[in-house]
Amino acid sequence: MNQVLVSALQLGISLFLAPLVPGVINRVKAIMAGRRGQPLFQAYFDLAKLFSKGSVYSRTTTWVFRLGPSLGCAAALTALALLPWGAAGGLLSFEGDLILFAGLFGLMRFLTILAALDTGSAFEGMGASREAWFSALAEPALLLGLASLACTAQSLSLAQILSGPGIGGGRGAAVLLAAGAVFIVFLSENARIPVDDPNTHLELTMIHEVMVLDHSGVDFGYIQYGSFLKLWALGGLLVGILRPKTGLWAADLAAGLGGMLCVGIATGLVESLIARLRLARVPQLLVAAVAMSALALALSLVR
Amino acid sequence: MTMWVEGFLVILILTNLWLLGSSRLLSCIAAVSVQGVLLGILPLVIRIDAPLGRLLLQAGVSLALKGIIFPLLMLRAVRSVDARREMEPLVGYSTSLLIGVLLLAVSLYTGLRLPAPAEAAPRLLVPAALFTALTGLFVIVGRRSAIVQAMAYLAMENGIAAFGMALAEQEPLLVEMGTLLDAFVAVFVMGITIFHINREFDHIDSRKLSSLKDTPQ
Amino acid sequence: MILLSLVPPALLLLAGLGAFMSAGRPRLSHALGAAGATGASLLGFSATVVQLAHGGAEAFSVPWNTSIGASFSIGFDALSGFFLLPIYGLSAVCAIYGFGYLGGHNADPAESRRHGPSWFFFCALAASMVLVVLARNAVLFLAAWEIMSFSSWVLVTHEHEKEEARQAGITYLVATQIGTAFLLVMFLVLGAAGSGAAPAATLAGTAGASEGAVLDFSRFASAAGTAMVPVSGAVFLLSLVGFGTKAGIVPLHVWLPEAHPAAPSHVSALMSGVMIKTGIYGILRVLTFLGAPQAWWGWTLVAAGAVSGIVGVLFALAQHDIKRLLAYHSVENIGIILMGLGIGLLGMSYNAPAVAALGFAGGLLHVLNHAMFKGLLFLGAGSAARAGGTRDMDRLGGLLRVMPLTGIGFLVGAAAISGLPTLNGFVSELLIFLGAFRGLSLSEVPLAVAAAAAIGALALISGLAAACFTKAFGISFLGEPRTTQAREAREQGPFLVIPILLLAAGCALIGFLGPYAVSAISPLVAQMAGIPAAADFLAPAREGLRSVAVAGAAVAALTGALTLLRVLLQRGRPVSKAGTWDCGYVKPDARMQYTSSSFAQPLTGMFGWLLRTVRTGKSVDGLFPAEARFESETPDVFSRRLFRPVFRGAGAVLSRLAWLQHGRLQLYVLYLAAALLVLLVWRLA
Amino acid sequence: MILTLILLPACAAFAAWLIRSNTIRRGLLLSVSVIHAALVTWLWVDPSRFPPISAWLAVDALGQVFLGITSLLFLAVSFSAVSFLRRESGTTRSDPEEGFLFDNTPEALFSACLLGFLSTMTLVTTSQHFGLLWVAIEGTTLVSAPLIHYHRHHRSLEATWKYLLVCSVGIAFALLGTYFLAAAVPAGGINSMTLRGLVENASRLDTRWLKAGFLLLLVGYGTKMGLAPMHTWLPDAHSEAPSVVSALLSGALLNCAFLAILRIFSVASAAGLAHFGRETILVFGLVSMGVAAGLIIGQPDYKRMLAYSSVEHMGILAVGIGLGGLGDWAALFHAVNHSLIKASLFLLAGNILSVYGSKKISDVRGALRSVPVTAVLWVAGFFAIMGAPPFGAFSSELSILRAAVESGSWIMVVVFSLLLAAVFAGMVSVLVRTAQGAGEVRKTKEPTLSLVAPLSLLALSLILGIFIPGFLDRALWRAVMLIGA
Repeated sequence: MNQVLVSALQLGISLFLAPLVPGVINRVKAIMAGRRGQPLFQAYFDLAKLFSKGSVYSRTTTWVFRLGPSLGCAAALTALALLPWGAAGGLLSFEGDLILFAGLFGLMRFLTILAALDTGSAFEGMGASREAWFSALAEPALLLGLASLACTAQSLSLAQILSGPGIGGGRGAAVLLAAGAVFIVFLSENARIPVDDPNTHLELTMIHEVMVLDHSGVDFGYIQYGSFLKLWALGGLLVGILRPKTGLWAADLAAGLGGMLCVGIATGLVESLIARLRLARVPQLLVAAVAMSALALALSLVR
Repeated sequence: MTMWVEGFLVILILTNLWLLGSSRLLSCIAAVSVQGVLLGILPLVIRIDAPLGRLLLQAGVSLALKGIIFPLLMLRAVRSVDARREMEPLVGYSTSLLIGVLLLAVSLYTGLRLPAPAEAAPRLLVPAALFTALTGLFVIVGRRSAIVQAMAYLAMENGIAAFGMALAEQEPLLVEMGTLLDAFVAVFVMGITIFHINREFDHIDSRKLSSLKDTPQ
Repeated sequence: MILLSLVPPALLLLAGLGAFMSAGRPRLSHALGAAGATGASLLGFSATVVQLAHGGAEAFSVPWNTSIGASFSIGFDALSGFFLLPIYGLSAVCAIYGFGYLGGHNADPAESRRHGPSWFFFCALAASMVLVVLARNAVLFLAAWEIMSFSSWVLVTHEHEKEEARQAGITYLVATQIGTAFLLVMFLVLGAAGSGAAPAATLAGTAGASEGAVLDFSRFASAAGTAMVPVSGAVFLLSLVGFGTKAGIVPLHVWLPEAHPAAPSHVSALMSGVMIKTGIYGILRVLTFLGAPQAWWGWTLVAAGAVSGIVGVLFALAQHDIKRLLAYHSVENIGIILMGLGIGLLGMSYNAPAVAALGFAGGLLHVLNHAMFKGLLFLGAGSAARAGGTRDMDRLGGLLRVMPLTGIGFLVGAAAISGLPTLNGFVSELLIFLGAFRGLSLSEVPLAVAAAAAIGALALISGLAAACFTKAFGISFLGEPRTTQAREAREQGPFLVIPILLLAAGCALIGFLGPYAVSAISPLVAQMAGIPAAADFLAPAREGLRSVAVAGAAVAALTGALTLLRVLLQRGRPVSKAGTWDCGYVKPDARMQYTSSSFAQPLTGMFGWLLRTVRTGKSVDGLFPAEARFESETPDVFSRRLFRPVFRGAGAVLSRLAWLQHGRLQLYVLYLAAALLVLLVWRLA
Repeated sequence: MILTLILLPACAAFAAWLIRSNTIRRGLLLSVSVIHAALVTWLWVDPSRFPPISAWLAVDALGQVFLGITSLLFLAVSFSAVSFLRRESGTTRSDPEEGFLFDNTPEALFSACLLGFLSTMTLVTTSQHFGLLWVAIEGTTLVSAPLIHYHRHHRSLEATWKYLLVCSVGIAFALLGTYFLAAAVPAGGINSMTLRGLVENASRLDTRWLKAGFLLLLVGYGTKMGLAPMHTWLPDAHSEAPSVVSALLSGALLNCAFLAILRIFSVASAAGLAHFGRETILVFGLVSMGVAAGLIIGQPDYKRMLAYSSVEHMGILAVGIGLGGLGDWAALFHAVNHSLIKASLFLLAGNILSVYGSKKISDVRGALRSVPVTAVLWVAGFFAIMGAPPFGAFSSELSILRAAVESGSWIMVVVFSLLLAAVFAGMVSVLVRTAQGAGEVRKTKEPTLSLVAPLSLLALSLILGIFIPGFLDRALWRAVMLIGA
């Protein structure tokens, strides 16, 4: 019972804090660029503004277009409910929930792509095609990475996997490799540099942004919030892999939140230090991620 | 008596060489008809012990068919079309003769080594028979004229018949049946067909008889 | 009781005959065929359900043509029953669809006069599939098998005025016949091993009528583990090739992408949905004759599955003919099934019961699921092609607005085949994943490697499949219609809609009732994996599927809530309609939309070395470019680079023999002499 | 009774030659075939009513089987023959392929030869004496030559001439072989060449002569049976002869030659040469299958293709005998199936020829549209001959393959299956090209009389495929016992 309460609490905190991470990232980038940058809570203001706006829908679109944002956001929420924070597992965690975790983001992506194609715009089609392309390559990297961790943890539930000794354990190398792969997946899935530039302004170069060109108002708010949740979830996964565990849930939670802060800072640093990759080179990065996680799996297989 | 037999057999062998060497249709026909006559007489001189009536009958029929009727038929065929001689054969005549000698050697070698089919058979009979059969076969392959092929077929039959005589004691009926019926086929069916061939294409060169094939034209 | 299970196929045949006889009166034969097929199949379906619930295996055998080792032996067990369900179910649904589909274009009487034969062979196909899974004697099995192939050939060439259909027919017949040759040899090897190859007994023909005919399955099964051991490896390979040709394992799949598009849609649905599954059934049935599996069998299956899955989905991505695309996805899904079974076999051979149970459960369940969503997708594609007048996705578009129900159905199918939660595809793939993960955490390195390979392949496949079906649905059902015919498309009437909705409901249902599905097939898993307590090993998976269902419900609820919230928020605020954002371009046009080819281009480009897409057309150049055209298509590389050359070569070599028949009599006679001479030398000297 | 079987058609042949009225003659043809078939049926029901005439003439199990096929086939063919004669009895016709004019052989002679053919073939199946057997086979050549030359033009003439010369040379070999066989008989031994005599005293035969004789007879009768490389006459004869005759040649004549080979083989195996014989026959079988496969692939003429398919199936029979054991049974059963199916196919080819006026595969399109019934039977026949269930050939080919598998020689299994597959691939494309597609010839009426025979023959082979009647099965096994181990 207590367990469930804790998980619920954690879920609540995540839902509330998710929009903060982009703020952190932007702030880091601003500092690196020597600017003051936008306020830390900018994302909250944006969401508030979007939710209070009306919307414009394209005449081409059908109900699929309107279903996209809500379903995507809902899927992200549910995925977050699977994510454990230390000792206390996620609300719905079970043997093999990591596959559901991946599957839910797959569902989110599926709907986003369809919504983009629903507008019949060539640009959004282009973005959809690139999204499908990258995610198809990211999927094996994520699952193989998780597989190596599962192999180490002798379990299939995220709760067990992420409550492992982390980097402190005997298999530092494997965990590090897996973490690296997951970090690359994290960057590409969340449309971050070096894969995608969140504040590019040329349709031809966008990937994620171009798919949502036609969404406005509440729907766009859902999309934004969904992407924050996705960022939080994958970041949480990364943190869970790396951070050392104490038995106490409060300490774990604190460590987790600290970890999220670090993830935000790290992302910010990456974005300000690395230039965006040429589109053709992105797959190589992802294939490299697959290779890393495969190697991690190999390392954890050798006993 | 054996002297006679040997003599006849030598003549038989000579007729084969004649058949091989002659380019004129008429002489081919002549050669084979001589063979027919010889084949008719041979039984009489080989086996005195068998009932004379049957011997005479067999001799008569064979002689009549192979020696007379069929050659005449062929003569008519030749006359009906003014093709007196075999136009260029697959194998030249001199070569044919050489091959004939070769065949003779082979048949002598094998024939003399074969276990004697029957005691009474004269030594030269089997080789001569083999040689005749082989010659017939070779001429069928080596010539183009349908008439010559028919004649050669008859020669081949003669050879087999000659071999049969070696067995005539054991299987008289078999031998007679074989030779007669075969001669009959050769005579009638082939003769008739050759007539048709003449009617159809006014020549008897069987090269024209090669339109049915599967090799791409 | 067991004989009663022959009633539905008999009824099917009767209906078919009725339709055939009354071909002169199209309406009558049409109604007769459709109603008969549907009724008989439904009867069979319910009977099978009852039998399965009642459980237990039955067999029945009477002597029949004993001289050729035959006997009329049929049997029912969990395996047969499991395959009977999709056969009957899909036959019924496809018959309903076919009623509408064929009925559509009976404009000219000559056409409609051919419905009689078409229905006859449809019923024959269904009946023969039933007999295939019921047969317990090799000869009976092969007879049913061949009739199945033959009737499906007739159906594939239903529109045989089209060269395309005739060619597809030839490819299909030759492929399936070569496969059958392997099966013949396989069964005969089994028979020889089973009967101890006692020549005397076989000569007498009625070899031991007491313990059944020589080619009875019971004979094979009784020799399993003893007499079969020496031949088991060979038999396994033979069955993999023979049945794999029917199932469409790469590179034996070449006939699928030809035959499925050529056939009428209700037929392609039936063929792709269940007929190719008889290949899987065959492999499973043969495995029961071979005793304990060897590790390399599992390896082979996993490898074959991974290759088929990846190659299949890649070629699917490259297609723009929607039915070709679906055909290639059948190849992919067969690959997934094989991977599941392979994991199961590995689990058995390394005696890891949990792995075995999960692998078999996943593979078997995927058979059922694929039957559902592939049938659904083919029917949907059929309607779309009928309405839009073409199978080329690049000439469709915007169909969802004009055919909403078909669109929803197709969307559900697309999500299901992409393995998205919470639909049936996800359930079976989850099971296979679980099996693979379990395999990882065991200390058997070879097993773990195979499992890792399976995980990687499955992940890649599901990613690519998602890409492929966002393309298939997005390009043909969303956006602006690209042609006027697509714009004027309409729903094709109730008979073409109801089956689609039924199947869609089925997909969602199994997705949410995953746990019950698993417990339903656990007896079969126990039989196949040889572990009585399979249910216990599947328990955690059941728990997991329960939470998956909860999660699915949660997603649905949240979506509803968010939509409601949106409505509330938008109340009183301006909600307007406008054109799609065109980035400032003045005259956007429907033909400027992304096409299926362009959508898939990044991925197909990446794998161009395998796909070898053929591009024709000239590029746009100059300041004032003249009209330019560009076409790309991806024919099957295996048939082009592997089979066609081989067959051409063999044909060329063989037809060299034609010079034998040169027409020159002298040489013919020489042949005789030569033959005689050779014989005399060879035999006497 | 046996004499009746032989003499009835013989006398009828003379009658037919004399009779002037076509209708009466056709009636005679039909009635004789019906009576013959009835007698043979009686023979099958109660063999005791047909006692051996002497050691020379008798009906044993083998003969019974082949006599059954022959008579049944003749019955079926005679119906088609009547319909054929009705169609063809015009005086001067123009050749569809080259356009010249030609006459047909007078109907009287044609019918006479048909009946003579029946009589001689009956003699083949009933003769127990190697001399008589040889005479009978020679007789079949004699009477079938005019049948092949029915259409009197240069192609059929050429075919006839080739048939005559090749077969006669073969027959000559056979005669020599028969003499060798006689030579193998020890002096003062059994003073006869009867089958029984030879089999009973097989151990005393001189092996050398016997071997040589066996080979000669194999080549000789093999020529008549159409085993490669002696098959060369077969495609020409079958393609140029009228289809009814082709049906008889393929369905009955080849079988008779096969029977002759079986006879000599039974003597050889009795003399302990079983392995020697089987090996030789096996080689012939494989060679024939290979040659046939090569010539079927890409064959432009459908009647020639059917002829080569006959060569292939003769090869299959030889392979069956070569394998022995179950193979013997399968070969006999396959002989039955092949006769039924191939005869009906040739008859159907005749129908198609009469509608499309061409033997070229490329000229025949969309038969399913223009001659539906014929085309459906045509398709069914093709699948039957390719060994697809539920037709009889499936069972027999399966059993031959089984014999191969049980013989344990993998090469055999592989080669056999490969050749079958090659032939299948070759024939399927022909089938698809002829039957399917949009018909160019508009739908035409098909005379019922021309459909009766092929339909019933195919139906029979279908029945044999679904259920092998007990009496036939037993008869086949008895025949197998005669062939010898």
